[in-house]
Amino acid sequence: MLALLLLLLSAGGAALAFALTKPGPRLLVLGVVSVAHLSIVGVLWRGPSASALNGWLAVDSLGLVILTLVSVLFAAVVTYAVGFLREESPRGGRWFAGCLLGFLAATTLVCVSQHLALLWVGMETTTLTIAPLVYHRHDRRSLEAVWKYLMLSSLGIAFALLAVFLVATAQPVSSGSRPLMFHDLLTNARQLDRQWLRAAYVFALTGFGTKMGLAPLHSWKPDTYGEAPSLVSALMSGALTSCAFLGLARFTAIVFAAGLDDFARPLLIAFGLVSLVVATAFIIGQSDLKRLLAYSSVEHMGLLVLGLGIGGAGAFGSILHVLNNGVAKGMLFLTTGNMVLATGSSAAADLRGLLRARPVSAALLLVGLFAVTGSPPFGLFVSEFAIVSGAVREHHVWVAVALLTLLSVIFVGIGGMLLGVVFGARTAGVDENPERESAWLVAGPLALAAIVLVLGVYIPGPLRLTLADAARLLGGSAP
Amino acid sequence: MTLLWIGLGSLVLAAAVQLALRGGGRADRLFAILVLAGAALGIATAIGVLRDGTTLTATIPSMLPGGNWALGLDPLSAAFLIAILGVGALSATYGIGYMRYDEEIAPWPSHAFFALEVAALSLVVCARSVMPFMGAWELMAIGSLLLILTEYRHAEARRAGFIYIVATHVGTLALFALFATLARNTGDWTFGALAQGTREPSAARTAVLALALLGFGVKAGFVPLHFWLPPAHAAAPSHVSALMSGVVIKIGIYGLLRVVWLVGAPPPWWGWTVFAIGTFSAIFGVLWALAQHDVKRLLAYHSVENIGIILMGLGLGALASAYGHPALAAIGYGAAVLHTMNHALFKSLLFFCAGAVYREARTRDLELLGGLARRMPVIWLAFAIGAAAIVGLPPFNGFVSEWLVYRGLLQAGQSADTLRLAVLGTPALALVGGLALACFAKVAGVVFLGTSRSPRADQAREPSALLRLPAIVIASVCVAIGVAPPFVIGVMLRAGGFVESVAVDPGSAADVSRSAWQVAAFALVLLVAIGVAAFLMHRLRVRVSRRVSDTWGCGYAAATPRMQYTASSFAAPLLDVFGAASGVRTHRGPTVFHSEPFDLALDRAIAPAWASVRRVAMRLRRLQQGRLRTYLVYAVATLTVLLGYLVVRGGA
Amino acid sequence: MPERATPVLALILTLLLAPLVPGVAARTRAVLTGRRGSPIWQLYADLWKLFRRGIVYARVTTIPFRLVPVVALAAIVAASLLVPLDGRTSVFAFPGDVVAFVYTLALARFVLVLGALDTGSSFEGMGASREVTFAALVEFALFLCFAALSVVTHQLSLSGMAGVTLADRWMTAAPALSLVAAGLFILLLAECSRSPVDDPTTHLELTMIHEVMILDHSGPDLGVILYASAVRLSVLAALLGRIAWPVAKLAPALRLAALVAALVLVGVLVGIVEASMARLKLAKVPLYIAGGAALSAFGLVLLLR
Amino acid sequence: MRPLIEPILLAVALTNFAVLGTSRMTACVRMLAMQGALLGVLSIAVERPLSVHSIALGAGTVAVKALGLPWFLRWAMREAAVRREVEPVIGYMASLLLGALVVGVSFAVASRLPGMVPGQGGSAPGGLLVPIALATLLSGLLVLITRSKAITQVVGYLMLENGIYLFGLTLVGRISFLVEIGVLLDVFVAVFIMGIVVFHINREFDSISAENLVELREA
Repeated sequence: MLALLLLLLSAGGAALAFALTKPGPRLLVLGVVSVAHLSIVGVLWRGPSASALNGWLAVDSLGLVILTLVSVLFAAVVTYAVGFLREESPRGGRWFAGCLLGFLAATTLVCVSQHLALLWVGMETTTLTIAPLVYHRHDRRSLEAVWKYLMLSSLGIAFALLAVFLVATAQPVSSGSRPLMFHDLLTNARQLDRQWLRAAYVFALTGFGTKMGLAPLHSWKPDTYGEAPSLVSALMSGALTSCAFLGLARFTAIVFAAGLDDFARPLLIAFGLVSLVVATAFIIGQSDLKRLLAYSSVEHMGLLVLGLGIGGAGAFGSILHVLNNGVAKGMLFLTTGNMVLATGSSAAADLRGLLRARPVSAALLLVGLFAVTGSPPFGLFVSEFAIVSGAVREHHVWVAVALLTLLSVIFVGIGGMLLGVVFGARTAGVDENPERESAWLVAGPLALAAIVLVLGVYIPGPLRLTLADAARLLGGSAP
Repeated sequence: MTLLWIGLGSLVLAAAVQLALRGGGRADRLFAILVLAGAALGIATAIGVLRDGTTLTATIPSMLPGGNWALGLDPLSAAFLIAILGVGALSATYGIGYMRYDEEIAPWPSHAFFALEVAALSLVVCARSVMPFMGAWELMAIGSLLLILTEYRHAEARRAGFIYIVATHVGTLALFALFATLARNTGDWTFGALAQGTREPSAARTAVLALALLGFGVKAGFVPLHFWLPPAHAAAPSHVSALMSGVVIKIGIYGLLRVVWLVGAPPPWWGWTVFAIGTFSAIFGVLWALAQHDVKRLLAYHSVENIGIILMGLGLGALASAYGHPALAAIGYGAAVLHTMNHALFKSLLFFCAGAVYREARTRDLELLGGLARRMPVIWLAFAIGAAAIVGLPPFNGFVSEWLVYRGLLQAGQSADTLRLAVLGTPALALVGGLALACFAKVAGVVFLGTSRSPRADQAREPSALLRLPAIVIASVCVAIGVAPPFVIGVMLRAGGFVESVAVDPGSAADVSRSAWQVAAFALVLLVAIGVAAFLMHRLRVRVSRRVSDTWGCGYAAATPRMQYTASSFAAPLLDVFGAASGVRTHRGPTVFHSEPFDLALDRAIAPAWASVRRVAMRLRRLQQGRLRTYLVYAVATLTVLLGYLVVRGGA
Repeated sequence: MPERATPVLALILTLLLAPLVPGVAARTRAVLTGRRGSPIWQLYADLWKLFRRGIVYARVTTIPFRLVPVVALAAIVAASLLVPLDGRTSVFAFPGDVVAFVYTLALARFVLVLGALDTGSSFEGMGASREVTFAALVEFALFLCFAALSVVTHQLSLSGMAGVTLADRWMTAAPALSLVAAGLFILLLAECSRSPVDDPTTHLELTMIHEVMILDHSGPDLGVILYASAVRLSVLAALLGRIAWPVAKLAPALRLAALVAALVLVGVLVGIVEASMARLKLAKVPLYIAGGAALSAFGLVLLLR
Repeated sequence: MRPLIEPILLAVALTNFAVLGTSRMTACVRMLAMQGALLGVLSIAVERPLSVHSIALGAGTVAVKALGLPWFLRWAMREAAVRREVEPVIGYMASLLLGALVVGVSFAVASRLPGMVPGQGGSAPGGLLVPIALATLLSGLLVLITRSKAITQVVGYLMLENGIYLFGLTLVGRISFLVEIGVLLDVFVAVFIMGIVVFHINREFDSISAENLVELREA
């Protein structure tokens, strides 16, 4: 029931936001909805809730993890949006709030839908709701970005739809299992037609891979993240990609359950490594901070599928990593947003030496550097380490070696830029005397930073259990 | 254990004080008190552990992968803890005075980071399971980065910090692999549990030992992984250099010892590798030090040298236990730990003095200094003691540990098996000693003796007590250990024996400690002899006339300070002997002789390698030309490839 | 004669006869080059003269300069305590005292070099630079010898290495030991800066090593320094003698006689070398030391194989 | 209405060729509309007995694919004053040949596919549905990557969607009506937004050739 409630809440909020004409109330709606969303999700953690629409909507462990991530990120983004809309002229505040809430609805739908086609609908809707936000600046560059994003992800999502149909085809009519229901598919996976299922998986991988931004399907990422307002980039890199991963994870779970591991795992590992390599190549000598973060997102998507492909502790690691990466990325993009607001540019050259002008944001950026590169004691260390140890346990030693090598090179790239931005020689244009950074603009990132730090040293019991259960769905286990 | 926690707590509190009060005299006083008190508590605990040979443990429940967190304090970590807290606290106090010279930057953040860094270091040696170890490890790394970046306005510092953090992160990733390998078949990541699967030979064990060399080697900074060390030590404030050179790099040594403790007697190949690395680092470290003109870079290279000596001891220990000589193994490990301790002492002392010179004369360039002995006698005395100690001259602490290493090597030479080849280390060690003597004769002579080579040197005065006292304290400890080694040697052998899990038979231990007493006796004899000689000399001198005049110029009248022997020319003959390996580019002109050093690893290997990596990456960037149709083609191509895979694997 | 006393007697003897060795060397050289030369007691006379001369201190000099004679003498004497001058035992011995021996001599050198740099004179700086350069190489080679001795005798202390056991080892490992002894002699020349490494009798400062370092010392200071280096020469000479010709098994009196003989013989050898070969170009000296090192290294390898 | 199926499918295939072959944008869009109509009829035809559900679906399809979107695209073209030529990157002849190749491939692949579960629309009439679906899909891809104008790329995307939709017809009755409507709606909105973007692109760069959109790139 709660799942349906979440859906209605966010969708209704979106409608309301579109209806409202004054910016003030719109912000209020944003705030109220996000708080309500967060609290309902909190309730979900208290125990399993009844499914809605005869089982089409339900919250399982996998969905709950992502849902929580989405909800938290959204809350952070909303607080940020208040400050953002103040700084920027509140152009299209209506579209802005409406699409934000629409996006929340779409992602929620993805997380709670147990019906693959419904999940697909949610997935497509995320694209459609985020596109206007990407175009928020209404200039040539953002136009180009949104165009590329639309075409590429529509293509991908089309493939995903085909994948859904193929799964339905693979499902025998005679069997009592309801069509395209995740858990029915899981339980009767052995009865599925393996040939059709393989085909389905190939298309699912391409489709959701495009949405996740796995190389070489990632081309839209740097442009979109680079041009979209930072808080939109935060949502995309934190929530959207995670939902895409959820979709892929559901298909993967079915395929594993059907005993097609030996078919699927190599694909996942290959995708992961390719993404890591490409990300590495583009991170080195990157000159734009937001594009850098986009490629880092490619890297982490690669890590996710890698962990999935490795299985065992790796699967556990990659589910935990979704959480960590989402939070860290959101935090980094919001922080970057502050930098961009300060200088009006996201080119590293223009951002150098902001420690004086924007101390809090600069410090956050430094934290982000170590968080996003998987350094202890941040959450990403735990998950990445789980993935690495999974690789060693499952006898993918060379994968581990390659992974660590690439990670070290990536660190050089990211570290080089971020240290330059934080400590580098001051650039003209930035006012030297530190002005008080608006609380709205730093509260969100600060909270996210705190979360990613806590996740590095302490995992609450329920979370641990949920993660373990989710890992079990994906044929993995807690290390 | 509680005492230790309280101690660390007061370190954190000290940091909090600085952050809360944003510096100022009151904050500094409180800071110093808290740090010193905390260190005292910790050291007291550690000494207790070393004396009784007991092991304290504690456990923190955790839901993270790897289960509960284990912490503990055993003789090995106790030995390091003493060095960490002792040097750390003194450096912190020194730092207060040191930072006051620079009005540009607010010192309080760096003071806070310093206290936290010391706490993190202590945690590293107390961690007994993967998660807390890695956490403390990286906190330490990040802390030292922030400390190196204290003067981040100088490009030099930024570059140094970047090189450092990259190097250390690569090391951290190696540790990822190391622990992942150790934890490959257990969910319990406490060191005790990890050890189980890895004590008997296996591919995993080999991997672990190799990874330890990489992961901890970067931190220890032996050749060729030393490249981050000189820039970092040069760019950081002197008290930070003291901490890093005295303690932080030693954590690498600690890691190696801890791994040996984990996996048991290592195979011969590992022992020989460590031994060889140690020998090379010792020789080249001191050789490259000889080529430097920047006091702090020079000292940094000497850290490489001493890490080499420590590794020779460590390697000897590993070899001895590999070939089954537990007693000798204990000596080797003990020597390593003891020299670690000694180096922590005299190296931080030397950095204190170098820092005082730098602050007073506002330059680190040897060629601009000179004649400071008359201007800052206390610092000069401290430096002289430090120099004699690092060169290994009796009766100072450096001699004691080097003597122990030599003794072990000679003893190895008498064994019947391959181990006896280790005796070849003695001449190498002697060469190192000779080169070190040359190098410190150069520094002491050029900086403190003769006449000043630039006006900068003339403005130098004796620094404030905050800078002098820590130096005096450490100097006196150096002398104390040198004169009365038995006490320290005893406990160090206990630490060493702890690493070598096989029980050391009391006979040999007693033998060693007896000879330790004899070393003490000899030191005493030497001191007495000096006393007597001084007395005789005095008697001779008072009986004759004495007058003061100019230095004899060999018939050449107008001698000027510029005619003094420069550091470059002093080192030239030795560097010539070693030719290309000496890592120095020399310019010989009719009137000028100048040499500029470069780092063989950083400037000749790593930088070019990185450049080529970049080139490859740049080539790959052409994939992203901005044309949507190309991207669509990528997508379709990917799909096609996957479909191909489907066709191939589909049948199966 | 009581056994316990011989080491002390030997030490006293060495300290008394030390100035003789350079004299013997100089005299031998003179004779071989067809001159009458100065009497072998010359150094005693010089010292006596110097002790009553006045002292001139350079204006720039500080404590190190004053300390040179004190520490040099003390260190060298202390080092000589570790050497089995009487051919069997030393006054003071402990495992690894060989390290103490070398490093105590190094202490003397350190102070000497600092004293030289204290004067700020480019000549003395030059001398110091050369001194440390060659000393570093010599120490390396010296330890090749000591390692060899320790391996062959299974002893950790000098008195053990050059003591009783060595005599028997000469039966078994003569070739290696003779190589080591030869190497040691070459190193002795370098260590004590005699020809062909350095020529104490030359008058061109630019070519000097040891002598140029003590240019500014005068009066008693200079005397003590000269005496100290004479002691160092004779101690090494005695050590060389004991290694080349172990007399540990003989009666105490004979051993003392052997000590005197060793001092004189080495003095003569030094003289012969100085007479027969010219001082090497400074650039060649490392090669020369390397030669000595090679000999002892070869010996060591023979023993280790 | 079974006999209708095969001719309709063939007609769909022909529309694919038409889109590939024609040089005039308006013609392209007209062909697309026709294809949409055919799909609508087909979605009614494949299922028997005739049901409200299928009729509604068919009607929706026709409304969206045959009327709504084409009209909208024409509007966009008119507003954007698009030059009438398609401006393919490869010649029309080549496109046609590729199209033929595509059809061949589709039939080859389809013949390999494991037979549909009996009692389903797809395979009954000589299994023409699956190959044509594939052919349409691939032709859509072809248009996507060989046409340079933004609007033609939209056309390509729509063909792709049609292909998938055709495939979906094999599952009529198994995927619930709600979902199908949702899918339809999504596609509609997607194309709607694309149209708007195309319109904006034209306003910004007075030409909708996507070749101008290469400002965002690496080095």
